[in-house]
Amino acid sequence: MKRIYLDNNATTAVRPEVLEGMLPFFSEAFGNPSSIHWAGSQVSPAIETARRQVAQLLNCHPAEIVFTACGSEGDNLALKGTADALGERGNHIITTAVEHPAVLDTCRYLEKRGIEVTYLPVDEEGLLDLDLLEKSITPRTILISVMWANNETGVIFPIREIGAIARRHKVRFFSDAVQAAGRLSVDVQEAQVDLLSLSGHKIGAPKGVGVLFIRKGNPLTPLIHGGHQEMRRRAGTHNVPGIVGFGIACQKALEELTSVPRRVESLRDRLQDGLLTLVPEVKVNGSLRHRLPNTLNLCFAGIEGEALLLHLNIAGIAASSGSACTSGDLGMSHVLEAMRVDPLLGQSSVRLSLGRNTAAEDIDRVLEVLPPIVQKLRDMSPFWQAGSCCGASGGY
Amino acid sequence: MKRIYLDNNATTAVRPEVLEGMLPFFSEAFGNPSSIHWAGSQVSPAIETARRQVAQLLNCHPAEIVFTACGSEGDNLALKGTADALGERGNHIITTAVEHPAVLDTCRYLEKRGIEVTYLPVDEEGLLDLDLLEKSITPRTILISVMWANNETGVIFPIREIGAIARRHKVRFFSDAVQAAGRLSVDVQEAQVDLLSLSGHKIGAPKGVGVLFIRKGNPLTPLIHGGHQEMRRRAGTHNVPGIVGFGIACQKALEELTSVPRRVESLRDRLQDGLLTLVPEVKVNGSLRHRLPNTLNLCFAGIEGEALLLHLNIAGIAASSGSACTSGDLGMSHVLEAMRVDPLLGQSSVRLSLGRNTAAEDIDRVLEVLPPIVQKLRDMSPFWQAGSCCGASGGY
Amino acid sequence: MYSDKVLDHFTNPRNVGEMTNADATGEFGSSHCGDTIKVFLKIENSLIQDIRFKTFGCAAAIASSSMMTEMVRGKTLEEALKLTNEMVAEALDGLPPEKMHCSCLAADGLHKAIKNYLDGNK
Amino acid sequence: MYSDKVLDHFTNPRNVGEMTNADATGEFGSSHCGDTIKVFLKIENSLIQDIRFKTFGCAAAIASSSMMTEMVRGKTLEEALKLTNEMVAEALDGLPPEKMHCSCLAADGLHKAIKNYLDGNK
Ligand SMILES: Cc1ncc(COP(=O)(O)O)c(C=O)c1O
Ligand SMILES: Cc1ncc(COP(=O)(O)O)c(C=O)c1O
Repeated sequence: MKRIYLDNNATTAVRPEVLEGMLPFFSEAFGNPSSIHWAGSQVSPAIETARRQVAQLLNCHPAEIVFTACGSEGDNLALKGTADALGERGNHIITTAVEHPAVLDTCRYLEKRGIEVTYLPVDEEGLLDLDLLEKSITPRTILISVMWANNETGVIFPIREIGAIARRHKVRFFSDAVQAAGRLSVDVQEAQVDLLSLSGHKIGAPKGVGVLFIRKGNPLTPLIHGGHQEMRRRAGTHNVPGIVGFGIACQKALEELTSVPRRVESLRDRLQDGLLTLVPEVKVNGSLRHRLPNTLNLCFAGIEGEALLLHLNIAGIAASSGSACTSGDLGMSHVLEAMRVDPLLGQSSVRLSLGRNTAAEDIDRVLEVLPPIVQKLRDMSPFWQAGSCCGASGGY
Repeated sequence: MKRIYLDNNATTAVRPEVLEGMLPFFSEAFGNPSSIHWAGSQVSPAIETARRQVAQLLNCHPAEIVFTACGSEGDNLALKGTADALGERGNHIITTAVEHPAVLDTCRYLEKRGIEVTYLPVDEEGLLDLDLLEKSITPRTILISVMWANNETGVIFPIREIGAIARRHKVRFFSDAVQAAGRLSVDVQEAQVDLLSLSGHKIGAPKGVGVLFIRKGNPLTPLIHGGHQEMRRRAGTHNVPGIVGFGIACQKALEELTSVPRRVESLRDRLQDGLLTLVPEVKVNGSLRHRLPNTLNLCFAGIEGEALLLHLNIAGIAASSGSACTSGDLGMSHVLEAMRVDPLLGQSSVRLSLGRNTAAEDIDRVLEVLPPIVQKLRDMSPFWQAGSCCGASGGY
Repeated sequence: MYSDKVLDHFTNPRNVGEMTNADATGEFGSSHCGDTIKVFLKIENSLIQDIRFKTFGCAAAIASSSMMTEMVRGKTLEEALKLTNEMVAEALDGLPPEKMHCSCLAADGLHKAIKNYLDGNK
Repeated sequence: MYSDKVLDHFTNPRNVGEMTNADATGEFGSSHCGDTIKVFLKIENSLIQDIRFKTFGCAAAIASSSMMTEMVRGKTLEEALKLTNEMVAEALDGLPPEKMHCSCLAADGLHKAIKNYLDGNK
C-alpha cells in the first residue's frame, strides 16, 4: 500500500539536499564553533553561511538571525523576552485567539505574572478586525503578536497592514511565521515586523532547530542564559548540523517560492473541489481567499474527526485534526471554536496539508478513499439521517 | 599532519553507532511523534526507547526524563523553573562560584528578579567547604545548585554528601552533570539529586539535544510553554534524531563506564607526568584526587594561554583555555579566579581534555610538540628570565 | 496506540444500525467530549434477543459500542446491567488512558436503554 | 580568525629578544587583558638603528609587536611617534574586532620607549 502523507503542517521530511549538507557535521567536522582551533574554525563559517541563507529568505541582516531549537522556543523568547525587557515601559500584549499553543500558553503564563493580554477574536472565516486591533493598543502596550498564517486552517493574516499599525503606534510587532515560511514570501522589511519565528522541520530542515529574527534595536531578555553564543541572545552550543540544514532548506525554499507553492495549491484545490463534489455536507474552514496554498481544513457533518483520521491512516493516508501537538486533547480545536463553528460540527474537522512531495496520484487516491469512509461513519452516526445531519448546521 | 583532538570537554564527535541509529529519522521515519497516524507511530516508540536508555544511565524512571535542546537549556529550566514554581516558598538559591555560565548567568539574571543567590567559594584546589554550604541554608532556600564536575578543571564535587545535606534540610538539589556523564557513575538515587542536566554533544550524541532529569514530585514552571510534549514540561516538536542518538550514546556510555574512563585516565596521567617532567614551572589546576579522568588543566608560567593554543593548533592539536563558549572573553577564567590563581599565571591556563578516541600516540605527539612551544613563548616573554618566572608564583 | 481488538471492532463494527421494532432504545452522550451512542434492544423474557447501536465518536467509542453489543447479546437484563465500562475496555485488550472515558459510552448507553425498558414496563 | 600575515608574524616573529646595550627601553602593559610588551631601541642620529621586543600576550599581541618593529626600524623618531595602532593592525591585514585592543600594545610600547629616550636626553 502506498503511503500518502498529508500532514505537512505537523512536520515535513528532511530534504535530501539538506541531509546531505548536514552529514559532514556530525562525526567529521564535529567541532564546537566557539572554539578557536581547527575543529572550531572548520565549523563556524558553516554557521555564518546558514545565517546568511536564512537572512536572505527573510530579507534581513544576518546579524538579526538567532538560531533556536524550535518554533516554540522562538515564540517563548519573543514573548517572554519582550515582556521582561520592556517591563518598565508597559505590561500589555495584544494577540489573537487563534495563535499556536506556543504563543497562547506563554501568554496565559505571562498573565499569571502581571502581564495583561488581549486575545483578539476572529470572524467565521478566521479573519481579524484590524480596527479592533488598533483600538486595543494602549500606552501600556509593548507587543503585538499575530501569526503570519494559522497552522490549522491555513488562514493568512494581513501582516503588512498590522506591521504598519504597529509602527504607527511604536509598538513592537512579533509574527509567528512557522507555517508561512516557504509557502509565501516572508519579507520582514515589507511587513515591518520586529520579531519573527521559524521552525526548521516545517520547511524540510530537521527537527531541533528554529530561528528568531530580532530586528536590530529590539533587545530581548534571553530565555536561555549562559555562554556568548548568538551575540548573547541565546546560550548553548550551536546545533551545527541542524543550523546548516536550516540554511540549505531556506535557500531551497527561496529558489522554489515561485514554483512549488503554486503547484501545491492547484493540487489542494483539486482535492477541495473533488471532496466538495463527492461528499455532501462538507464545510471548508477558513477564508478561501486568504489561505496557505497547501492547507485544507474540512468539517464532515455527523462524524467524529479522529475516527475519520484513523480510517484514513488504515488506508495509508496521514492527516490530522488541529495541531499535532494537542492531539492529546479532547474536544474541539480552539481555532474552530474562535471561528464559532458549531461544537458538534467542529468535532468532525480534519486538516489535510500538502507538501512539495505531494503527487497528483495522491490526491486521486484520497478522493477515492475518503468519501466511502465518511459514508460508513455517517451510516453509524446517530446524528446522521437519510443524507442530512440533524445536529450540525452543515453546508458549504 | 595528523590532527589531535584534546578538547572533548568542549564537544565530542558523534559516535558512529549513534549516527547510524539517527539516520532513518531524518527523511524516512520523519513523522511528528505527537501525530496519531503511521508517520507518528513509526517514531514515538523510538523516543520512549531513548528515554529508557537515558533513564538507565541515571538510574531513574523514564517518566522523570525531559528532553531539551542543550545543557544550557536544562540549567536554565532547572533554575528558573524552580524559582518560578517555588516562589511562594522562598527566594534563596545556593550555588558555587565555579559553575558553568549557563548556571552563573542565570543566577545573575534571577538576582535582578528578586532572588537571593549565595555563590559558595572554593579553595585553591577548587573544592567546596560543605560546612559552609550547610550553614548557608536558610528557611527561604529553595534550591542548591552544584555541578557534578567542573568543565574547566575537571574537579568533582561530593554530590552524594551534598544530596544528603539537601535532603536533611528538605531543599531541592540540582546538579549540572554535563561533564560528569559517561565519565563517572551518575546515579541520581545514590546522589539524591532532584534535578540533573545533561548535554548530548558531550557524550558522543549530536549537538542540539539535552536532558533534564526531574525527580517525580518536583514540579517546575516550563521554560518553553506550548504543546503537550514531554508531559507539559517542555513544549516544541521533539528533535527525534537527536533524541534517538542521545539514547544510544547513553547506552554506550553505560556499557563502557568500567573500561573507557580508566583507559582515558591512564593516558591523561601519562600526559600530565610527561609535561611536568619536560616543562619547568607548570602548575596543575584542580584537585588531583577529585578530578574527571579525562581533564588536565595547566598553567605554564610566563606565557599567555591563547598564544600557546594557537601554536598547538598550528601543529594540529586542538585544546582550549577555559570553556569554549566564553572564548570571546578576555582575561582569566572565573574558575581559576575563584581558586585564587595568580592573575598573571591564570592567563597561561590551558585545558587538555581527552576522549574515548584519544590514542597513546596522540599523547606522545603532544609531549613532543608542546614543550618547545612553551620554551619559544617564554623566550619572548618579558616575564620569563633565565628559566624562572618573575611575575608568577609558579611551581607544582 | 490501539489494540488489534479495538482496530478490529472499529473497522468492522458488529451490530451497527437502527431497529424499527425495538422494544427499548437509549441514548447517552458523554459530556466530556460529545461522543454519543444510541442503543436499540429487542427483548424477550428478560433476555436481550437482539441489539443494535449507532455511535458518533472516536475509534475507542465505536469499538466499545461494538464490543458491548457482542458481550450482552443473549444475556439477561440482569446480567447486562452488571456490565461495566472496565469490562468492555478489558474485552478490547485495554484502551489508552486518555481514551478510557470513551468506553463509558457503551455500558452507559446500554443501561439507559434497559432502564427505559424497565421504566416503561413498570 | 587571523589573517595570514598575523599568523606569519606570530609563528615567526621578527626582532624578538633583549638588547644589552639599548639606548632606550619602554614597557607597556594593557590594563584590559594584562598583555605586556617590552621594547628595546638602539638609536643613532634620531634614527632607530635597531629594535627588539619581548611580549607576553596572545597571537595578536605578538604579531603586532613583530610588525611594529619591522615598520619602524630605520625610521626617525619623529616618524616612529606617528605610528598608530590602526596602522599596525592594517599592516597585518586587520585583526578580529575583539582583538583590536591587542595592537595598542605595540605602538604604545614603542612610544613609551621613545619618550623614555627623549626624557633621558633632555
Ligand atoms: C558544565 C557544563 N554545563 C553546561 C554546559 C552547556 O552545555 P551546552 O553547550 O550543551 O548548552 C557545558 C558545556 O559547555 C558544561 O561544560
Ligand atoms: C504556527 C506554529 N507555531 C509554532 C509551532 C511550534 O513549532 P515547534 O514544534 O517547532 O516548536 C508550530 C508547529 O506546530 C506552528 O504550526
